[in-house]
Amino acid sequence: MSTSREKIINRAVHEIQDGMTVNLGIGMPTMLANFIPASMNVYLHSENGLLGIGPYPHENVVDPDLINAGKETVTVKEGGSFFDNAESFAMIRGGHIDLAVLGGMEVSEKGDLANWMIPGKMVKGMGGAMDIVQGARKVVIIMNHVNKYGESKIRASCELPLTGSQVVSRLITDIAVFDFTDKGMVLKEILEGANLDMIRNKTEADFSVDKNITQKEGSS
Amino acid sequence: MSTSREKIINRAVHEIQDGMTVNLGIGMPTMLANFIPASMNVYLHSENGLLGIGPYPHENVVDPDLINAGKETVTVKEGGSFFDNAESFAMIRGGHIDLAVLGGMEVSEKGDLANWMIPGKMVKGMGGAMDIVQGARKVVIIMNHVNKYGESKIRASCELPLTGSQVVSRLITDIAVFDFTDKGMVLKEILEGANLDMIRNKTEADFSVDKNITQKEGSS
Amino acid sequence: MTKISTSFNDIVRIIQDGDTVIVGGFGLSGIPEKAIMALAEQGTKDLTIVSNNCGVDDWGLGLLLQNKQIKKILASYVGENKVFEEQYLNGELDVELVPQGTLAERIRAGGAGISGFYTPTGVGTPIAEGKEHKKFNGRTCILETGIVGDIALVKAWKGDSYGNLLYRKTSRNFNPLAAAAGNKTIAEVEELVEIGDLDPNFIHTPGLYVQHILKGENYEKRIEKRTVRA
Amino acid sequence: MTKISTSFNDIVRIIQDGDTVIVGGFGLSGIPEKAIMALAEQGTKDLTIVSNNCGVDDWGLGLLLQNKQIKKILASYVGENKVFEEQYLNGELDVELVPQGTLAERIRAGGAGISGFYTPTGVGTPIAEGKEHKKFNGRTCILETGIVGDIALVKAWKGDSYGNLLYRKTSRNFNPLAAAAGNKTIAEVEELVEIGDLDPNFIHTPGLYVQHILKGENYEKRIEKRTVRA
Repeated sequence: MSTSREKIINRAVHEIQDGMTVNLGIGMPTMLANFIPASMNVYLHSENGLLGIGPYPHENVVDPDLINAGKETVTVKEGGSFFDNAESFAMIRGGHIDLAVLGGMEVSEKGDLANWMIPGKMVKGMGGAMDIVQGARKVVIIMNHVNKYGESKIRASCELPLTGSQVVSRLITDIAVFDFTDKGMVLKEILEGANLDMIRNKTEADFSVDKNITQKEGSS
Repeated sequence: MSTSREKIINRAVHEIQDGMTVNLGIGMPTMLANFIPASMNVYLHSENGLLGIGPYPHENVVDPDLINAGKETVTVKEGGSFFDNAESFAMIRGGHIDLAVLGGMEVSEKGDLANWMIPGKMVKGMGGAMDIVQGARKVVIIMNHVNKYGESKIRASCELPLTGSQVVSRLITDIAVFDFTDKGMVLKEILEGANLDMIRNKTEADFSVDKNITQKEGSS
Repeated sequence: MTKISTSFNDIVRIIQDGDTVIVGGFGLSGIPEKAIMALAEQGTKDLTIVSNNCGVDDWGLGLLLQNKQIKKILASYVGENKVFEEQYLNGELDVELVPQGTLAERIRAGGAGISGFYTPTGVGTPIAEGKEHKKFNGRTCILETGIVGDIALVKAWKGDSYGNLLYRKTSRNFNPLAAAAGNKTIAEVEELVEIGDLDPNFIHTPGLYVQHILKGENYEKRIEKRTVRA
Repeated sequence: MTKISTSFNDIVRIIQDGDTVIVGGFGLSGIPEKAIMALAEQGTKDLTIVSNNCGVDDWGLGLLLQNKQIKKILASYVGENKVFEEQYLNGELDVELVPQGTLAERIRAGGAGISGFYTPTGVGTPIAEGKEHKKFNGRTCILETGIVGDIALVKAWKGDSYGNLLYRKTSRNFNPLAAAAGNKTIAEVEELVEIGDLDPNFIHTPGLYVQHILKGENYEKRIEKRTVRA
């Protein structure tokens, strides 16, 4: 039995295909990098101005001039490049990033995303999230299905201020995978340990069930 | 007695000051480069992507990858740089070029410039001229005072399609220098061999005469 | 997942009748001469070409003009070409003249996902006719739009299998802008190097902009105006 | 006509109360630490700061916050700073949050003489409120404007007396954009080299953007999150 986080990461890493250019958000999405098969040639984009993020550096080569968007010290892989922030967001806004994986606070059934502020709490800023959700060719949100009070984070409409409207392509939670299509939100997969009733109970949003739905072994 | 062209060039070169970044248009303006005193550190900008144009190359180092905006083979001076066309026009439009010297077909008393097309004739295109007249900090036009039929090229208003409206800072002809100010067009200098009556006769545009007007030795 | 191709004739098959093709180069400097020749051989028609110039009669984009493959061209200066003049006066060729800086910025905007921008360039001239005007801090500007190509053809100096590119001197010109603005970008290079050979701190075009890369042989690199020191 | 200065305390005198100052850096990487310290010492007030972040409590732009020198800040992320939080909640500090890509593009536009541009970023969010909306090819965008600074403060790796600059790795970030968008740009560098030492084909910031250049000694280069391989 794996944790929610492990389930999400295990599922989300399959979104990454050989040859892709991928932007991973801060936090859980960043961890995906550790699970990309070594056989794949994937370039990770960091919006502060780096294409081709490598692993964390060995202690003796830590470089304050080489960080990722989360301000962590990193390395650069062969074939990588450095550039300024306008160029970096030209890549994003111009549709040159194949896939972005970001965390979420709320996702609505229309594919709206809220992940940057909670009214009444100190606002830290949106960083590059609003640009990324508009610009990446495919936006995948990964988050727990419910909050710490057991309430659905997948809403009929978001209560929190939006990061982007109708921008989510796919949502991966610890129990389900949904796609956002012209016909609304569609349940595509039931993850290990979950079943359709559980998902219905935990989802405020209205969704349809794909007729070719897949169910992971171990689903109840 | 010098030719019209020599008079214009001799006067125009004084517009160039030490430390300036300067864009010289194709044709007569390009020739100014040969008259900039060697003691001055001037960077010449070429809109195809070069800051720091050097002299024409020696025969044995002619390089097809190193040309100016007139498509002539050139060299690069120490401290120069190459960049793409968007960056080149960011320099121009963003006000980073201190001075541009361009040729003209007509200039109006409001400081309008026409120098890119004659209706009924094959249009070759404006190249970078429309950007340069809007972007350079100071736009100096150099041209003969009259056309080959003896008609004034300095008009009440331009008949030819404009390159830019109210963009000329200073006009240097073979007989006079005018500035374009809030109070209209002002005669600033009378060049060698000319006098005020001659200038009035050859100028269709309405202008005032600066009270500190200078007159070159040899003016009649 | 190498992006390296070996045949110009094969790769230009992705270009289809009616496509918009953004082509790097300034005059004849830095033009993708091999891809243009392959495209001329292929004979693809009704192209919209976006390029600062249109070559000369027998070289560069002039080859596509001779073949009557071009329906429309967006350029800033087209003065070196008699075939062009003929087709234009005949009404065979549609021409949109764009100020050079506006052309560069429109291509840059297309690649950067900027739909439109306001520039003072062209205000009060025929270029501004029919365009939206707006004042910013008292200065009138006109609205210009980004350009995206179905295809971009670029020429670089060195490149690697990921598509990272370096350009040489003023042959850079419109090439990096074109590379970013093509839905499919074909880059031809004088030298293919190994991944890791290029310094990541000094890459002109990062590889993600390039879909196909090929090495060209024996670049002709014609010079329009050979000027030398006395 | 060298642009080289030798004293940070002297050069920051060109910065006046109420100025808009664009500051390079991302987090603490690539910040102009010497100029910021001199500006803190000088005590210039009522500054509008344009910078992606606002430093930490005791370093970078945090030093100006502690001195209450900042009236307003435009930034995309300000989450690492308690002094900031206090002043913001007290109403002493005016904050305009700008999406990072829009901030970069606004500074780039300011330097490039582009008065405004349309971007899809922020549509449908609080950022879009009160802004002009316009559709391009069916996609709604909002109008954002260019930013020009009275002053820009940038940090580079190498530079020469004309002001040509090279940046190192991801410390480039907002620095080249800031350099171009300052009416007066002050560049501090780790290494001053002779004119002609930098390869003209690989200059990050051409010298015409820079008005003053200084060599800083003993860069501290603090790291916010030191992460290493196991």
